[in-house]
Amino acid sequence: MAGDGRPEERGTTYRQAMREALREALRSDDRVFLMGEDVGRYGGCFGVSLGLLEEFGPARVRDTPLSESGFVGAGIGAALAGMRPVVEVMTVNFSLLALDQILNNAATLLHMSGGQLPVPLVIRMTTGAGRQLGAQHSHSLEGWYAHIPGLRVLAPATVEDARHMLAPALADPDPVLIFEHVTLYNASGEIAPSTAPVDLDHAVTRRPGTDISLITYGGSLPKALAAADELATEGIDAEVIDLRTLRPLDDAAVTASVARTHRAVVIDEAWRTGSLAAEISARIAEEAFYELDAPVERVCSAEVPIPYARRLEEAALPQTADIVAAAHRTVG
Amino acid sequence: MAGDGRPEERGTTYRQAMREALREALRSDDRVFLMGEDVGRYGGCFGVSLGLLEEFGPARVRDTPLSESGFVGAGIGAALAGMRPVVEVMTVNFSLLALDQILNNAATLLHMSGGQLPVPLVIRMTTGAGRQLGAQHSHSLEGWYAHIPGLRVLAPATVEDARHMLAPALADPDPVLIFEHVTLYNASGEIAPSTAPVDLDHAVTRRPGTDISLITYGGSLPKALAAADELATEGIDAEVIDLRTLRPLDDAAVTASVARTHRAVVIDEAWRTGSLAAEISARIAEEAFYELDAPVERVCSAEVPIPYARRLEEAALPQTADIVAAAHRTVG
Amino acid sequence: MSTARAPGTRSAATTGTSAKKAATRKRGAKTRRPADRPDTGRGARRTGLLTAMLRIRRFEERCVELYSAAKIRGFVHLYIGEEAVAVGVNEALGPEDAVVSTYREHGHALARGIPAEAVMAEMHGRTTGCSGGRGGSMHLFDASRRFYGGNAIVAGGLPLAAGLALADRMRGQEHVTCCFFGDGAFAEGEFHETANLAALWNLPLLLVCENNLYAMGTGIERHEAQTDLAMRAASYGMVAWAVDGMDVEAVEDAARRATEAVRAGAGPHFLELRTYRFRAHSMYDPDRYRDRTEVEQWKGRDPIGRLTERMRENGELEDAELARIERQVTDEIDRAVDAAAEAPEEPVENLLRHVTSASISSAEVR
Amino acid sequence: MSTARAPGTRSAATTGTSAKKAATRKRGAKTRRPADRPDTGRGARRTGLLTAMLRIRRFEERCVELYSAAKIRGFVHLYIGEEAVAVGVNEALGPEDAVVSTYREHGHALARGIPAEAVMAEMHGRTTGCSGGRGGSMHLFDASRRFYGGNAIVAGGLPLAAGLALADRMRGQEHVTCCFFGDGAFAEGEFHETANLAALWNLPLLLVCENNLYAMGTGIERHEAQTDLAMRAASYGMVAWAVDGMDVEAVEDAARRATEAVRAGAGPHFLELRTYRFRAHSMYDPDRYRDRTEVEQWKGRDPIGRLTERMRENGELEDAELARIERQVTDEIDRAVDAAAEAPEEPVENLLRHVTSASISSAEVR
Ligand SMILES: Cc1ncc(C[n+]2csc(CCOP(=O)(O)OP(=O)(O)O)c2C)c(N)n1
Ligand SMILES: Cc1ncc(C[n+]2csc(CCOP(=O)(O)OP(=O)(O)O)c2C)c(N)n1
Ligand SMILES: [Mg+2]
Ligand SMILES: [Mg+2]
Repeated sequence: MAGDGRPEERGTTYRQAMREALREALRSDDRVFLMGEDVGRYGGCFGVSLGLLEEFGPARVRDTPLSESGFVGAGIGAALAGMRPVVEVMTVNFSLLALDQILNNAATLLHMSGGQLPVPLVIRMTTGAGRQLGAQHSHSLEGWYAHIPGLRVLAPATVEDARHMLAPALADPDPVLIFEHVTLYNASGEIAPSTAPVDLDHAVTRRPGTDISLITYGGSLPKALAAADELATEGIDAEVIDLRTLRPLDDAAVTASVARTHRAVVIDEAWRTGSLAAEISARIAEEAFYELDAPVERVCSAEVPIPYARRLEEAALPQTADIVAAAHRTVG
Repeated sequence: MAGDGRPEERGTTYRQAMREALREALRSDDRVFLMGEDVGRYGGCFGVSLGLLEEFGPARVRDTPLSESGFVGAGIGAALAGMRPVVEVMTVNFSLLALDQILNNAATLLHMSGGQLPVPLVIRMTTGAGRQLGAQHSHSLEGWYAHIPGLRVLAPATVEDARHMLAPALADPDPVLIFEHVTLYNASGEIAPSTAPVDLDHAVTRRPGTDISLITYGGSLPKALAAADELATEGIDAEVIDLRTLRPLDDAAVTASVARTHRAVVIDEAWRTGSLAAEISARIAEEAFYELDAPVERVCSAEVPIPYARRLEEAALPQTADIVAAAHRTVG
Repeated sequence: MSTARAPGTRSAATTGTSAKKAATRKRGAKTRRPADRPDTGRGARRTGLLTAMLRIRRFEERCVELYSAAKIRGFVHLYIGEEAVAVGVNEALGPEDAVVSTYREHGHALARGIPAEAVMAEMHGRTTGCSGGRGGSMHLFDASRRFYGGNAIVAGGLPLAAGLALADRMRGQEHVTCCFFGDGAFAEGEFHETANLAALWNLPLLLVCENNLYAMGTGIERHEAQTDLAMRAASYGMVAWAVDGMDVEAVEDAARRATEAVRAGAGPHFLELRTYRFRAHSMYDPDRYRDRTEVEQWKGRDPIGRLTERMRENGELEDAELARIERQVTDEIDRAVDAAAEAPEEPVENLLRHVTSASISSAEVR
Repeated sequence: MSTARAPGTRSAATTGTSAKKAATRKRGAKTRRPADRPDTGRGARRTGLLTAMLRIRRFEERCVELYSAAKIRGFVHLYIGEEAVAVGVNEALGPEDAVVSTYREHGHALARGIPAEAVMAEMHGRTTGCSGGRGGSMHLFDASRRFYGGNAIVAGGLPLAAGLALADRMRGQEHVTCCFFGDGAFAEGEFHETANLAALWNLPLLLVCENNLYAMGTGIERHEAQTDLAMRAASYGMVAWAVDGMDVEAVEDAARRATEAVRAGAGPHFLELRTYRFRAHSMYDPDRYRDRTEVEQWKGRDPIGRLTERMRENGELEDAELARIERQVTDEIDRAVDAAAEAPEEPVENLLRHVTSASISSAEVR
């Protein structure tokens, strides 16, 4: 942990990168404060905010009671009154309790008030499965949030994005949701010395390729990259697109990639039916129909409450092998 | 209102049909009870349950406090203990407050308990826009529920379905959600003397046709039928498919129709991004890719919190003219 | 005014005080009284209260007509009978204070000073409406008056109000956030989450519970296990008073004292205003669940009638003066209706405006 | 045991009674005592309580080892220190009563009589587990014992429990539903919605609040505005007692009295059990937020130690007998671990089983 505030160097973890981003935000703008269950004294349920209470004090690193609707709503109110709250909902699983506030207030007040009431709020939460936490603690519901007009939805998939997405999110005058995949916190990577904020309007190509487009985001990115490596050994050159921003979607990037490769596999850890992958697939069919040489494939979670048992959980989630298999179906 | 219990005759409204279905359920099974805000003394916020309190008493027609999570969860518990509750959540807009209970308990207990705990619960709610109720009272979120494994999701679009979907829903050992579009309550229609329960596993063709498939459900069905009539005057013979059951989806019916017509327009009042229409579109592309002569079109709501002003609301929602225009794009 | 006390609460030792006595010792009132209503003595103040209540009453009576004529649509919830609450509470608030309201908010909006014209135009769905026509009756907003709406989700405004209060406190501003909600909202989890947050963090929040005895068609004894709401709020360790919500001066007095305490840092205060709606829940409600005699009894306590009588008894109101106020209010509303009828509607091309701060007018609506 | 009273509540006039005295006058207790533990006097009863607590303690100590060895995964929340609550409360329940629990539920499950083998197999993710391996530590179920889980959403079990109680009452059955939850859950709206429903409808519900002073790393004084939880529950008009949760006999006594009252139709009762977890919140928790001396002080009140001492003082426990119990419990757990290690895992082909009642094994997992 770069507790001394030195710029971070090689080998930073995703967790540290998030923390550094929070620290920078708290330092540079006194309207920013962090609020949520156990963000302070405990250091954040996944250790993200460790040390921030000591550095910024209990007013700005604010532990809340268990009351998701209450404190998310309070974040909305504080944003209306000129603050720049960063609200942490421990996990997407608990965010359902605050969904009414997010949909009916955060996303809606600006429009409903005829433009009078922007809500400059950032809400962070973890998402995803893969740690044998069982059916109630393994949801991937970011696709639901991506359905809501008025929100911006982000999914940092790399250490660099963990480090540099928060600043532009806080600069956005409207509510921004950040989904951090639970399996990424220990991932480590290098952060380039440049501190350029991430461009929140565009997807990014994580691996260029010519034969097939693997389109994904968040926790599935490492799996897609692994699949691309495996496909490369077979002579299939896969392009990997990281959506980065789930709302608004960067259609142009997806369409351009598919126009080059003529084949697409969308990877999304949500349950297949009604997943964000369905939206991507539908858009590809709408916007690049005549470019497609094969049906778009989706690799999603099985339609089952995620089971605890290890092998069942593995079978339920998208795996690298599933992506490779889908690619084969598309190419074959 | 057929308060005397005579079998209903021609000219029944959707509201009366729902009421008759509830009455029949309450009469024929003493495990059935109705619970929700204002279902009793008030007669239901849309008048559906008028008279039932008088007939069945306050234990079985049970007014609840405003506490959606509390009474929906109580319905789940009562189902676990052997009752057959019908819980009314006034509108889908308020169901967000109960979504945690629906997703994490109702839909999940059976699997999480290894098959020990089925939840034979029916939850009814209104959905949809079109009455100038503004951004917080005009949601179409049934697509979110259709994302959840373990649930069955129904959308009665006709007076007959309003009358005959409840019985099979109550016979289902698992949780069933029924979405009643707010603009349908005053619709009237005839109910055939037969009381055959609706087949909940299959979509139904409301109008056969050969040139294009209009695929829809619930409150958009009348608009799709009107569009089909209009297209007919131009010599375009549209088939109209009513999905009826939004989860599980009847892929075979959709695919078979598209295999005949080679063109499809999906109509869904939800916001376009992440709508159920996206899922249908993705499935058509997956299962009938080589049958398609044109990209699947979606007619959905504009991505905006539904505005109050009449003309803006109309512009935000799918209209018959939009369906006709989409059909033209597909055929043209 | 009765003070509820639960064991261990910090309830202030407030005793019942007659409205008359209280009116003579308002501390710091002047600084928060709107400029157009100078403190020229009790009679003038009462005239102000009466005018404000009459404005709401007549405004809503006109709404009923306009609704029947299909000029106003959607859900419309009338405040008739409850005017003393909005007007009395508003007296205690200054322009820098914040207000969070419900779907039954014409009264709150008008009392707050949003012009009748802007409210009426909103209900007509016109661009000159206080929400640009996008909100309607349930979603009135006015950022310049810190009026944060207009919430159609019961109890949905409460967490928001806590956040406004928190922000004001964090920024060192001595503002009070006033949040209106009904007895029905008390049963929602969000009320309790907010009450706990507010008391725990000692937020400058005035919780104003409009207990009109019904949540739609469900009487309070059928939706609350314990109907003494002030007592229950006090169990959070906040000061809570039950107040006669049909007496505008009693409301004003309680609101002033509570607001001053909140402003001074004494933490959230809870007012239970015992009131009644004379009309149905909404324009759709056939009102079958209430006893007619109950309704009539409460009409006998009409806050406008009571204040009028009190003023007459004290020689503070002549017939001519009342007629003048009525005319003034009617003119105001007439003008508002005329202006609304003539105001433009938002062009359909602008449908997507205000979805995000960046979204501008766009022809692509789908 | 102290009785909280708030104005207007129906709080029963219960006075502090020593556990000893109370144990001699349990009404109707016999009918609800499990057959395998006959009422052969105080010593034997205490031996039963001690055995039950030790079973939980040793079971969880083994869990820690197995977790380190990666035999158990996911989130695991230990009950060590709180055993008196589960064991004491369970004494008051009969087989027809229902139990709703939390993610910290090994103790509740074992006290309820779910075999250690079934619980251990569940944590190993095996088909012989009490949830078929699909649930894990946080989702233990046993329909035959009316044990309804195992809920990982804080406060998520409360509404469910109200529904179970409602159904039992509607069907004319004199069962009690017992719902466990923590102090942290008290802040969630769902607790309040459930408390109101239960009190309003007079449901046969026993609300058992395990107040271990922390919600994860947040001390109760930092998450509750008013920390006297029994008083606050009483504000709903239900009987509420605060009980020493480190004294299994005090818990049993209070639970028996409350359960009898609930069963007799006196409506929901609330027990605040003052207890403490000796270990971290979960296996992930470095436990940085508690004072070591605080932890040590509470360890001095270890419910197992206290009961052991009491029994020794009364000549009810010989060293040999204690050793025998320890051996019995250890053997039981050894067998459970061995059985779990050898039990089969669900074949991946069966992934989709139990998604709906109709879903059978299927090879199509995606
Ligand atoms: C969460 C939620 N549930 C239900 C409704 C429907 N509804 C609108 S107003 C109302 C009654 C509210 O009663 P109360 O809080 O006492 O306010 P009042 O209408 O009496 O002013 C109900 C049930 C809603 N708008 N929001
Ligand atoms: C709704 C919800 N929010 C947050 C969490 C994360 N979480 C799990 S346990 C816990 C603390 C609960 O404390 P308490 O109710 O006192 O029970 P204890 O763990 O002390 O037994 C938290 C915050 C959760 N599981 N559910
Ligand atoms: Mg009310
Ligand atoms: Mg606790």
